[in-house]
Amino acid sequence: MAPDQIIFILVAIISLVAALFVVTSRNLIHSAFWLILTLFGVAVLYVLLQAGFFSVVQVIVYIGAISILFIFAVMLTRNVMQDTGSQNNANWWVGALIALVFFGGLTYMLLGVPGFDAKAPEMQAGIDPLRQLGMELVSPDGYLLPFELASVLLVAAMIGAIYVSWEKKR
Amino acid sequence: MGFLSDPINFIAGWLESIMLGFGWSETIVTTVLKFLGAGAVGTFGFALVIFTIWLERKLYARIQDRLGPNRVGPWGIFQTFPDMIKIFTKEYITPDGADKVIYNLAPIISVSAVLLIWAVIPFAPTVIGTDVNVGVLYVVAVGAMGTLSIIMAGFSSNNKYAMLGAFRAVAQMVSYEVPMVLALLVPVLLGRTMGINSLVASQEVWYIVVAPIAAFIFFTSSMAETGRAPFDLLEAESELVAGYQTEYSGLKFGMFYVGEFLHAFTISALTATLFLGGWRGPGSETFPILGIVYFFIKTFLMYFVVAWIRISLPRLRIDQMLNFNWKFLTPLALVLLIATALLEKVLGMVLPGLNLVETAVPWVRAAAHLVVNLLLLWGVFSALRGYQVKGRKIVGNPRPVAVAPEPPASVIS
Amino acid sequence: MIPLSWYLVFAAAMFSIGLFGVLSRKNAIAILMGIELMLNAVNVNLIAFWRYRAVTGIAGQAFAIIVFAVAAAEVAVGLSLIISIYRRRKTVVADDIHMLEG
Amino acid sequence: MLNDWLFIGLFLLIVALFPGAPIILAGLLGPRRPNPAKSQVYECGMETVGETWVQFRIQYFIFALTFLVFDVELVFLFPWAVAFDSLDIWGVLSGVVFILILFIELLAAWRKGVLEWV
Repeated sequence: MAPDQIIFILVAIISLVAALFVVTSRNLIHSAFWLILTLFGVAVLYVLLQAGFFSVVQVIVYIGAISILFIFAVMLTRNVMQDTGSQNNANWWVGALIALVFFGGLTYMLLGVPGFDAKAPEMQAGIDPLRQLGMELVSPDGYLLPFELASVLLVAAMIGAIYVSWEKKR
Repeated sequence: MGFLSDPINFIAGWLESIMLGFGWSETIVTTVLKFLGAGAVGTFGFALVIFTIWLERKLYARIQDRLGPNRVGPWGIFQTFPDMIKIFTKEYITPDGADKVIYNLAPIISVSAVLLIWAVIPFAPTVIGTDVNVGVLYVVAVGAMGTLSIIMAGFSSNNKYAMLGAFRAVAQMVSYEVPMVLALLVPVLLGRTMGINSLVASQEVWYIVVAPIAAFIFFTSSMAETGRAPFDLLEAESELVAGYQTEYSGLKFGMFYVGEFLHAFTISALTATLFLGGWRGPGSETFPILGIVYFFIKTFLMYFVVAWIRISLPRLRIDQMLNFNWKFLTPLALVLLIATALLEKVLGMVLPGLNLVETAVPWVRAAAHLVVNLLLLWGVFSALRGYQVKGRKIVGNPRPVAVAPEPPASVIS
Repeated sequence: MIPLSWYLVFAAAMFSIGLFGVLSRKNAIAILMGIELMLNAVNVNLIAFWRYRAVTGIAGQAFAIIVFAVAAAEVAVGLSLIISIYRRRKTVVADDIHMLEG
Repeated sequence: MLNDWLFIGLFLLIVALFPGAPIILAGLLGPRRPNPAKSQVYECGMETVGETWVQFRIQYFIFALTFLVFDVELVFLFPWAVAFDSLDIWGVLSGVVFILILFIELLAAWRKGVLEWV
């Protein structure tokens, strides 16, 4: 096996196991830390996909911001911490069944996709995906509208979130 | 000759030829070499701390008109070693109810999050760990891991003070990351690249001349990220016990300390690289060893400034600190970014038409940027003048102090 | 060289785990974590398809960026809602939150 | 490209080892005499009062939230800055509009009084 395949398998196993802990751990803070490990594994996969930009963005956005927000939220809703019982609801096995069936079905369907086992084409020298991305994101024929809309969406989300959670003490 | 001008690559080439002589495959040789390189950079960064701790203590003492460490070795230069031995033989005390794994991981991550930055810092044009094409964002990402280590330490200690300290620390680090990223965008915009080595190569004129405000914002906000005075209110000894490190003892505490010193040195290196031209200097392209010398001169200059600020300024209050960030640095950085982008585009359209001499172009560009920066600064200061504190506002009168009653006459006689 | 199928299967597995989390967790914050896992699985797919199928194009990357933005917005609003509900009702258990019932 | 990241991967190992090894070593060298009083949680010498999970201010959460939104948007300005040379004036202007949206965001938070430490 080629070295990159070994790295992939290791990283994939670690992230999947961590992901399993995310959904089964009894302590929610531990869930959040496992989530960080999973997200880090995904960042490594991005590196293997030669998308270095997305790898660092994954670390900055997910590990640096989103997971911290999760940890803060868990700590703010504090009586959760004393809740040491099972964090899964009574019919969790239905969920497990659905997830398994979903995974099986998805894999079965994927097997039929043409080019399932495709090898990656060589990156052409001289084309910098990053520069291309920057150009396309602000060109009107490219992704200008989604890009600006995403930013407006974030503004709306932030204002909404602050409005919902912020109560100034008087 | 090859050895004198570029010893590190010379040794690397020599090792490579030896290993290829063993009949090893190309991949293994590359990996081993990279491993050795990584080890060298790591060792170097770690060894540096030993020196900077002494340097900072000495500086601290001299500025306060004391002697500082002066017994162990000449000028007390070996003082750190006895300290190290002492901290090595201390007992670890793990508090009850601590979350063991996370508790022990936190100091490790705290140091590694700083050491990782050294992977992308160029010492000389050819002496660099790795020049990833997203180097600047990599630095930001590694900083995010530092925040994580603090929250891990605070959570796992099972202590109110540690927890409160961690919350404060995270609020501060997270807030100051916004102007830091904004300020980093300016050199990226000027250099059209995110690779740190390419950024250094693009500095025909040092970016501190082209974008002094960005340099100031970056320097200030990364100082806040290190969490040292005047931004040390996240571990203010007199107020919060010791912040998130309260429950740490022995070398685990020492590692937080090491991380802090290393971070201070690292931000000086980053400022020197991004804004002071890094290894640039006369003759550094032909003789990379000169580049290393220039790099360290600039870095230690910045480090002196960091230490000087730490020694001289009193601690900020948390509201002052957050106001300074959100109401001054962030809007300023946003305006600066807009101004730089527009000016850069205008210059890009105007400059080719002027038929200037090849060498003059970067200087004209720098001058234009400098003028805009100064104008911006003037505008900011005239806007701020309205908020100047003019005399002290009297909030309340001091309450009468309890006066000792007159002693009875019998005692006197 | 890693074949495309590995990434797809990995993403499918991660998506299923996230789905399991969403279906089985009691706590609303944990449900959001499950959603994060699912979004990440989608992103892995997008980048993998970009790398293996359309490396000269940009669509995969642009979509991934939108997913990042949407994930951030979702977490921001979702967690704020949960915290706001917690402050009024003192609960974060999704089953106990039924304010919209008639 | 992958070679660049190989270095960082190896560096990650080394960097975990460097602080990790001395910590383990010091654990072996140092004494270990725990007693119940010693391993109590430090609370300025008092007995621990109540739970560790005291109620925290919502403000910390709000700062993290503001940071998250800013961070996501700023990160996507970096490709724009890298591609600056190949942009026409409209490309630059749309980037500027993006930054202005960020500015509006900041002003909105300011107006709402979120940035005030109370």
